[in-house]
Amino acid sequence: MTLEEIKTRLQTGVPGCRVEIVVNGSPSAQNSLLIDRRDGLAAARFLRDDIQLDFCSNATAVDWPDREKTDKVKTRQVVDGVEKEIEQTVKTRIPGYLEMVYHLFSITNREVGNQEPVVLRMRTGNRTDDVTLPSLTPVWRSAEFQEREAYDLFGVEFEGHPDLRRILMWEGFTDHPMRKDYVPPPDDEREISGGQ
Amino acid sequence: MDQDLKTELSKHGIFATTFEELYNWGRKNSVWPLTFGLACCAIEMIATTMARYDLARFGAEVFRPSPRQADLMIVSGTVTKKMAPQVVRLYNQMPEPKYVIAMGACAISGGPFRDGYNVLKGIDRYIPVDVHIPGCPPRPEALIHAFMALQDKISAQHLTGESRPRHLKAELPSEFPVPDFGEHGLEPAQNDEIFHNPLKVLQG
Amino acid sequence: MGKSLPIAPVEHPWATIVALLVAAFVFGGIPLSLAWVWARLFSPPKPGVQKNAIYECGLEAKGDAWIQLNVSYYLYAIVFLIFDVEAVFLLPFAAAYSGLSLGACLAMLVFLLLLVEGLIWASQKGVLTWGS
Amino acid sequence: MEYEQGEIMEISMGPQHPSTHGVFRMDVRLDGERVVRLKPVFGYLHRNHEKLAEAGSYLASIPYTDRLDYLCSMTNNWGYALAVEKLAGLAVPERAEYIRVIVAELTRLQNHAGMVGFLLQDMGASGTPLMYAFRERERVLDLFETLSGARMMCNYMRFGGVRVDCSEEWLNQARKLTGGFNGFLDEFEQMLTSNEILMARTQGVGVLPPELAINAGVTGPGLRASGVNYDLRKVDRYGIYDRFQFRVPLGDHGDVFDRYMMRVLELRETLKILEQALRDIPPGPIMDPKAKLRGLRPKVGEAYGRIESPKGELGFYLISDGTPNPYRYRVRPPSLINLTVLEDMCLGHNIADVVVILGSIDIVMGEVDR
Repeated sequence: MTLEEIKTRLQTGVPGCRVEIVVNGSPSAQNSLLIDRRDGLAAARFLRDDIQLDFCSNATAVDWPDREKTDKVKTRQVVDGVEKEIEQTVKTRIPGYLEMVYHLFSITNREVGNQEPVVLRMRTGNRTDDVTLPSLTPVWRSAEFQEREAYDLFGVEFEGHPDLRRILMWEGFTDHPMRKDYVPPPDDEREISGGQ
Repeated sequence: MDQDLKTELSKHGIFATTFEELYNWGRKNSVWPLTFGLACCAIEMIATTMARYDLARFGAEVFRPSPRQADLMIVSGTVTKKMAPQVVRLYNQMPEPKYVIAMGACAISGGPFRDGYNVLKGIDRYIPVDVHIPGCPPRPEALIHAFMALQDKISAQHLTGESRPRHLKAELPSEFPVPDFGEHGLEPAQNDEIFHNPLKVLQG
Repeated sequence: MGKSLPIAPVEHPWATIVALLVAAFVFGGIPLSLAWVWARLFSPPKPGVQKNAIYECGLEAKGDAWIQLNVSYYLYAIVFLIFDVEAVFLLPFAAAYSGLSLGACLAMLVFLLLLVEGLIWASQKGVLTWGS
Repeated sequence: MEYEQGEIMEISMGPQHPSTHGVFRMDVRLDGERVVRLKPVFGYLHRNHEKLAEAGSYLASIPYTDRLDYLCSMTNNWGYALAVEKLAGLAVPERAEYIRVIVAELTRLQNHAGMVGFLLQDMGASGTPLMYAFRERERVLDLFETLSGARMMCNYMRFGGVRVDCSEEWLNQARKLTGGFNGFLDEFEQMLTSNEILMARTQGVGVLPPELAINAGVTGPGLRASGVNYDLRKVDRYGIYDRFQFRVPLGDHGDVFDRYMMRVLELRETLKILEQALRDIPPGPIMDPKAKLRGLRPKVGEAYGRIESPKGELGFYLISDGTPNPYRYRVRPPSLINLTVLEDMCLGHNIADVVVILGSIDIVMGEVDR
């Protein structure tokens, strides 16, 4: 069962479910399903019950900070009476977001998610205030600790998570250390040891 | 007690010793470590107590789980910032005389995980360390060498006079302040009475 | 009869036991007192708040250990105590069993049967099944 | 289960505890001796493996993978190498595949033997079974030391092959070891499996139903003990495992005794694999010639590779953005996810059974906290 089939069954099974396929450039060719976070929970329940992806092996967060994409754009412009083609570098700022990636396999039904994972992605609005995602722990309990770790190290808020607390750092810790823009405390060893 | 008189007497089968030597001989051959495994070095520590490397030859195979009955803490593994207060509290709860072996590069200076945000850069920031063993993990023979170094240290201690060990001096503290969890790291970052950062000292 | 034979004076039968008792106490007491003298002489006491805190795996102990436990523990202990003490009473009976008269056996049987009846009552009451 | 009016005592089987296999903490609420609530607490050995991996190159992370599950460094290396080979599209020559299977199964030998030793230690047989297990483990560590130079931290595998070729004399030593291991296993089983104390302490304790095991992502011997036939060596057929005949043992109660039997039966299957692999290992190159190590720059993209490590499914999820450093480096820790159901298994048991149940899950804190 290819990813396109899963996508079409998902769109029929969960009415109005916004799904698109993200192509993966590496030779592993593990493309993924990007699902809008509003109907993430319904899609997950459908994937588990109908397509029998009953084993959520890996659930992790990825931090995509704001990026500047500079690309050369050829525009035709009238320069002092002569129309010429000028190459301009256009800096488009792509807003960053936090992304949750779930790798789903199937133990009972071997013709989907058998050797290659069905990858499911959900993205938050931005990286500062709108960072909530639906928790998939009610669907797969294996995501419980991994979502707590995403909350602890990346700051992704999960609604519907039974016990959302910090799992690795202590309770009073305020930062989200796995984010790309995390600045560690001025621990004097860091400069001496030449850490980043 | 001069040495050649002693060897002379022992040739005739007379064994002479000072009270101090007897006291140290008794203590150094029955150092009881605390079951305190943190990470990979703990597995090498267990392998050292097993049949092949046999820590029992040095009288140290009795691993006591409770700090009340232990007199040696082997810090074997990476001390993280979340674990540091517990390590210091366990050290405080051990009765005098107590010793610390910092086993492995992580316990000495953070080791390969030094640049981690949750890793304490060495346990000598909060508690005094008696023997350092480099290695990641140090081989069982290295741990046995550490025990021999500790035993030499114990047998060189004097009962009276200025060079008495820490546990015989009333003014030296037997407890060290336990760091508490702050917003971004441990507060205080280190205990300045006993930790003198070697690199800072070099920079003057 | 002249001088009686130089037989050893019959010392008091309990003398050996007392001597052994004293030796035992002395043997135990010397190292302890030596250690106490040593502690006073050489190693200064260093009590501290942290050192005397309750040991709870490296954490600060929270909660209290003196709490009201489940009642079945208490019942279990009492039933055990009764039959343990009964066993102690049976020991002299068993030791002198061969030289006993019929009357003594009957008396001991009464004692035994009373307790067995107690055991039956306890099991019917359900005290012996755990956590009921 | 209503509780008499006994008060609830809260204790923490905390970071420093003889039964917790490392710095792992359980906040346990007890009614007398019976467990009422159990919340695991992690993070005492969180050494920021993933943050350091993002700062270093792909090759620099291989020694760090040794320290993930520090009892099975070879299978950690293989998991990471497999993921990078998927990411960069590298092939592995025949002989290297055979060597990988041999060292991975040797790792499984010493891990399962160690696990049984530690499980018996948790049950109170302090020292004796562990001495037997570590005697065998030392023999396997000698093999690893002659091969890779280090006992525990082998740093042995590379992307597209292995670092050092194994000599014929090393293979003979390995054959001798696998031959003798059956004798050790018979001796071990004869001492343990029919021991009534072990049966009394483990049968019916910590039962894990199969559906909960699948839903909670339990993998490895714990999942197969509940009767679910899911072994990545048979499912993914990664490496060359499809060439070997071996069976996957399955339990039917899912209690601690089944998990113990899984390890013992898997040891026997592992010996079969080792005999077949050591018998027909071909000569040939051990590194894919076109695999670049130091300057590896995989194309932009991501890959998820997973293997059957002795603890369960060990996965590596790598995102590359074309630079020599991975953009995101994620380890799927089987030990941490197997602990999701720890509370479900321990509820209603005595506090002494919690120790045995935790021992049967076989966790290693380096992998749990990363």
